[in-house]
This record gives sequence, C-alpha cells and structure tokens, in this order.
Amino acid sequence: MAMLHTVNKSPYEKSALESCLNHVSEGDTVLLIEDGVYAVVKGGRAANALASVKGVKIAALEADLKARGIGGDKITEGVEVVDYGGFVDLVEANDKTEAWL
Amino acid sequence: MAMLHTVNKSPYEKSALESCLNHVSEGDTVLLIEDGVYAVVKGGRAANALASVKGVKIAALEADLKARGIGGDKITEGVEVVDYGGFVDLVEANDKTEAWL
Amino acid sequence: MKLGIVVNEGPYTHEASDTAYNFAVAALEKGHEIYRIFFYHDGVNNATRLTVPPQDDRNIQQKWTELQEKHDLDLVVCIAAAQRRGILDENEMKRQGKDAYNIAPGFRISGLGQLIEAGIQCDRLVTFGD
Amino acid sequence: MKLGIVVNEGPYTHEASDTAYNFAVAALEKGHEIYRIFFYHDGVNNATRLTVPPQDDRNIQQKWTELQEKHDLDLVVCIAAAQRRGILDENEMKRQGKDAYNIAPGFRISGLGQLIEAGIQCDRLVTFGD
Amino acid sequence: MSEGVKKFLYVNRKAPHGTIYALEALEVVLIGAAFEQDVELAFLDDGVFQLVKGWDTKDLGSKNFAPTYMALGDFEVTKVFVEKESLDERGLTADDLMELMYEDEDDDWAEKPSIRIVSREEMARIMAANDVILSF
Amino acid sequence: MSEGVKKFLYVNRKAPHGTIYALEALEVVLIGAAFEQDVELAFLDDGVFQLVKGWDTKDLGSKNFAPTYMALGDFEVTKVFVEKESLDERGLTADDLMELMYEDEDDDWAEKPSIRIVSREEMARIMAANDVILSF
Repeated sequence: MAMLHTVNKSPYEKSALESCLNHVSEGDTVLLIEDGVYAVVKGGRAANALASVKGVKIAALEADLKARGIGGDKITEGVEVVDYGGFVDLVEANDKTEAWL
Repeated sequence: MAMLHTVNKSPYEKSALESCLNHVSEGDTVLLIEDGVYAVVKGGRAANALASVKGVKIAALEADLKARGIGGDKITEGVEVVDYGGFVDLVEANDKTEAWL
Repeated sequence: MKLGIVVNEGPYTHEASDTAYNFAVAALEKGHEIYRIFFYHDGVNNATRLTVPPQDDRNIQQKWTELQEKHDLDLVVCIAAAQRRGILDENEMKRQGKDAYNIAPGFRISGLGQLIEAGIQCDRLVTFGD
Repeated sequence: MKLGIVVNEGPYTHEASDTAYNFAVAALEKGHEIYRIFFYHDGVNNATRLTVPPQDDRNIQQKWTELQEKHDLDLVVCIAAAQRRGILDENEMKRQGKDAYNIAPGFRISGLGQLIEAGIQCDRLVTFGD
Repeated sequence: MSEGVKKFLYVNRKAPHGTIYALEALEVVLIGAAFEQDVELAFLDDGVFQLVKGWDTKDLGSKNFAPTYMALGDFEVTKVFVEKESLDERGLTADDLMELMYEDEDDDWAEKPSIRIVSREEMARIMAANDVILSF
Repeated sequence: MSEGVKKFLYVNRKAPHGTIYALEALEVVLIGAAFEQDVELAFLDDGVFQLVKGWDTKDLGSKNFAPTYMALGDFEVTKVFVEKESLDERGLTADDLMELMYEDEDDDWAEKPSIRIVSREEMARIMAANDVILSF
C-alpha cells in the first residue's frame, strides 16, 4: 500500500512538509510541487531536513523548479526531478495519493 | 514611532508570528487576530515563544478568541484581550500598522 | 483619525473580510473617518452581487453594500485584480465585450492609484488579508 | 488508470489550477482516462467566463474549456461552494432570482455527491489546492 | 476495486474560522455519509482546533457550525481520530474537545464516544490503511 | 502630514509563482512609482525567492514577470533591501539574485546596484522608519 504524498507549500512559510515527513511510511514517495520545491535548495534548512528522512523517495516537479530558477547544482542530492508525465506515473505507481495542503 | 503589528496566522501552521517577533522594536504592540489568536493558548509551544519577547505589548482580539473557544484560564498570562473598538484604539495609538500576512 | 482599509481576500474563504468589516464598523462608531476601503487580490470577490450564501449564514457582500449606503463609504475594487477574477461593472462589460456583469451596488471599479492615494491621504492604513 | 482530479483554488491567485491543468494534460497524453474534474472551495472560480486576464498572460478558464471540448471531460463545479462565491449557471440564476449568470462553457454545476462518486469510481483521486 | 466499498479518510489539518476549509470539509463528510462507504475522520496539526469546545461566533458574525460536529454520530460517522502530539504542542488535552457521541447499533444502541486519541505513529498507519484520502 | 511626501515601504514576504501576491505586489509598486513618494522595497522570509535569477516559466505556462523586477530602476525604485538571515536559512547568497541596477542622476547617471543586503536588525529599523507599510 505505498502512497504518494504531494507537498505544495514552502517549508519556510508553512509546516506542511514537516508534518508530511512525520507521517510517511517506508516505501512512500514525497513529491514536491509548486512552492514545495523550495525545500530542495542545497544548503537550506529544509534540504537538511529532507536528507534526514530514510526509506522514502523524494521527487520534485521540474516545471516548478525551472520557474523558480532552481536547477543543476542548486538542487540537493538524492532528489529525483520529474516532469508532469513523471508525476502521472508516480500517481499510478502508488496505491493512493495524499495532498498535504 | 511605535508600531502596531497584526498577525492573523496560526503560529503552528505558518511562520508569520515568528518573523514578526524577530522584527518588532521596543514599545511596539503585536495584536493577534483571526487564526493568530491560537498563539495564546496556555501551555502551547507558541505561548512559550510569546513569553520570551520583552518590551513589546501582546494583545489578542476577543471576538476571535471567543469564536475558537479560547477564554479565561486557557489564555496565557500577559496577553491583553481587546474588542474591535480596542483594535481601532491600538491603530490610533501607534504611528503605523504592519500586517504580517 | 482618517483611515484607509485594504481588504485582500474573498468573503467566506478567508476571515479577512469579516475582520475588516467589523473593524470598519467599530471605527465608524468611534467617530473616525473612513477615507476609502480598497479591495485588492481576491478581495475583489467581496463585490459580486451573484453570491447566494446559505440561509443561516451572513451575506458579506450585502453587509458591505449596506455599510456603504449608511455612511457613504468609498468602496473601491482594483480594476486589474477584478479583471483577472471576473468581477466587472457595466462599463467594463461593454469595454471587454462580455455579455454580463456582476458588481454589487455600492462598489466602484478603479485603478491601483486609489490605493496609493489612500496611503498618502490617510493617517493610518490597515491591511486585512492572507 | 481512471483518474479523478480535485481543484480547490481559484485561477491566478494560486498555482493549484495551473498544476491541475498541466497534470490533466499529461495524464491524457499518456492515455489515462479522466473520469471527472471536480472544482471545490475557491476552485469554483475557474468556471467564470467573465475573467479578462492581461493580454500577455494565460487564460486559465479558456484552457479548461478547450480541454473539455477536446476530450469531452466532465468538469463539475460544486453547487454549494459556487453559490457562496457567486458562480451561477442560467438555471441557478433563475432559481435564485438573480439577474445574471457567469458560468463558462464546458463546466456544469452539481452537488458534492459527484466528488464522493469520483472517489468511489476512480482508481486514483488527486487533489490540488492550498 | 472500483465497485466495492472503499475506505474514505478525511484529513483535517486546518484551524476553523480563519479559513473556510473546516466548514466546507464538513459539508463533504455529511454528503459522503449517504454513500455507504467506510468513513474515517483524522484531525491533526491545526485540525485539532476544529474540535475545541465552547465556540461563540456571535461577535465575529459568522456561522457557528460546531453543532455539525456534534451531529456526525447521527450520520453514522463514528470513527474520529485525533492526534495526541498535535494536541500536546498546542497546549490542548482531550478534555478541551467537544464530546462527540454515537449510538452503537451492535451494542444495544449504547452511547459511545466517537473521538479516539491516537499517536502520530498510529495516525500514519491510519493514513496508510485507507483507500481514498480527501485532504482539507 | 497628510499632504507631504511620505515614505512608503513595500514588504514582500511571499514566494513567487505558488501564489499571485508577488506579481500583484509589483503592480502596486509600478503604479506607486508615479506618485513621487519615497519608496523602499523590503524582501524577507520567502520574499527573497522573488529575486532569485534564472526563472523559466514556459513549462508551467504562467507569465514570466522577472523582467519587471529588472525594470524597477527605470521607475526610480532604487532602494531594495534583502534580509541576509532569510537568504542564509534558504541556502541562498547574494550571487543567486537578479542584478537590479539603476542610473544615479546625482552621480552622472552611473549604473549602481539597487539591492542592499541587510541584517535582520537593520530590516527592523527600516520598517520602523517608514510612514506607510504595504504588506504582501
């Protein structure tokens, strides 16, 4: 029963990512979208929090990264970058989706 | 040049109160309105943060406290409860108002 | 004092427009002047006369309209924000080639300059939003 | 797979409706079925035909309407949320005694049961909001 | 899977009054109750504020929808999970919450509390065990 | 006080793209520039993300309004304060930001940077020193 969790909030403005990471199960995937992608900026407080979560795949939506000027070596290690098609595939690959609004 | 700061966000969901408290000057007033009033619940993490700020008056809007069932001994010490008229008076008593949206 | 009030969120969705309304009433009761209430961002949604709130709930648009009538308030809806969100008056309807308009009585559509001007003219500017 | 999509925020104000639109397009390109797109909360504001976005910006309502036409999608606007926010179709206009309506082509107004039914019928329900 | 009974979980993470999500979430729950699916409600993060008793919205001027929570039992919505860690952080205890009750038809219609305080770990398992999650 | 020149401070605390506040705040700044008041812009908290360079909004499908920030100098908006602590927490440095420039009419139209990185303490003083604060 693997789950896809979507987080669309900046981790610096809202507690959604923190709460999500407190409720994921092993084998789940967390997909960062919209302002949620700010969590992957290397060297940021949130990127450090992401790195501490084990057994969970972290992905981020490419269009939202690009819109915000976050690319290449500005993205912290261990984050898989996916396009909208990859988002659809993640929805299919997991049994259900929970949006952390 | 004393200032009135309004905070309408829950301190548990958003970082507005924290940022506001990081930018107040001595003699300023912080007025908690809407979901901002959740910060005054005694024993909560946010109430402890409020208590650590010195030289700044903390007020909370009565109508918002009552709507949320927060009253009497549930309110942490040092918080002045004001009604909408008191809100108007605070706007007048301070040179300007900053909303921490 | 001479007050300017800014309302940045739509009714019901966010409490900001209730708070702004209650604040405005309290200021008027204390004898202060409200120079202008400016509706920006989703705040423009306070100005649609097409809302049909549940019978047992408040009608926020109507409360604004009645307050305007009673105190001859200047309720200004930002034109740019309103266009983006589908709030039109009759004039804008014609200008944009639309077939309907939805602005409520007591509100007028104008530019962002009205917000700046309120900041200049008023003793205090108070913002309600999200 | 059979997909249900929920859109909870208005266009422009929040990115959620852009994300939902782009996700829907990608799902259709991959050959998935979209059973229904349900607009709730401020999401009902996607369905007003009175928006006039700036010339150099996207027209989100129009993008939804065109996607609906192209793929015969079921775009459902929640009636309770729509009433609160002033989104009406012709039928609702008459029923509520209003003098105008603003729903855009391709959207239909219906009840919250349509959301629950999508949850039951679809393999996956994906929510976009604030 | 698309035709049988599904387990629906309504996840409530936002405070009431400041925004409309709590109220409009309840409207979904009430409509959903008619569909004869398995229904569970989760309250965590600021969502726990929704269940604090003693609302008085008169001065604010908005609708007091606390009675709707009290009526959930009548709609056979009887499984209401509240996260303990969320209460603790906010200075709340179970005593601060409304008493939501239901009549258990399998136990001679005995009145029983709907609210169950669960740990964060249990909440994660509840999320994992449902088929459809609606988030507010 | 109601007729003279006032000091306006625009406080930007929200990230761009996720919500419209950044874009609609800029629209106010541009209109406000015509009113011949003293104008300062403050970027703190997530507002600092507004100035990160290299936006490409094509895949998202929304308008790229980065050029508007670049044009602020032409509108004589030349005082742009960015909080250092906000940058640090988010893994950003001054090098990640757009280069906002203006031509200084008092210095033979020399090109100068508009952005000044300030400490949190200085930001508090900037807020205290203005007459009117518009928050986004």
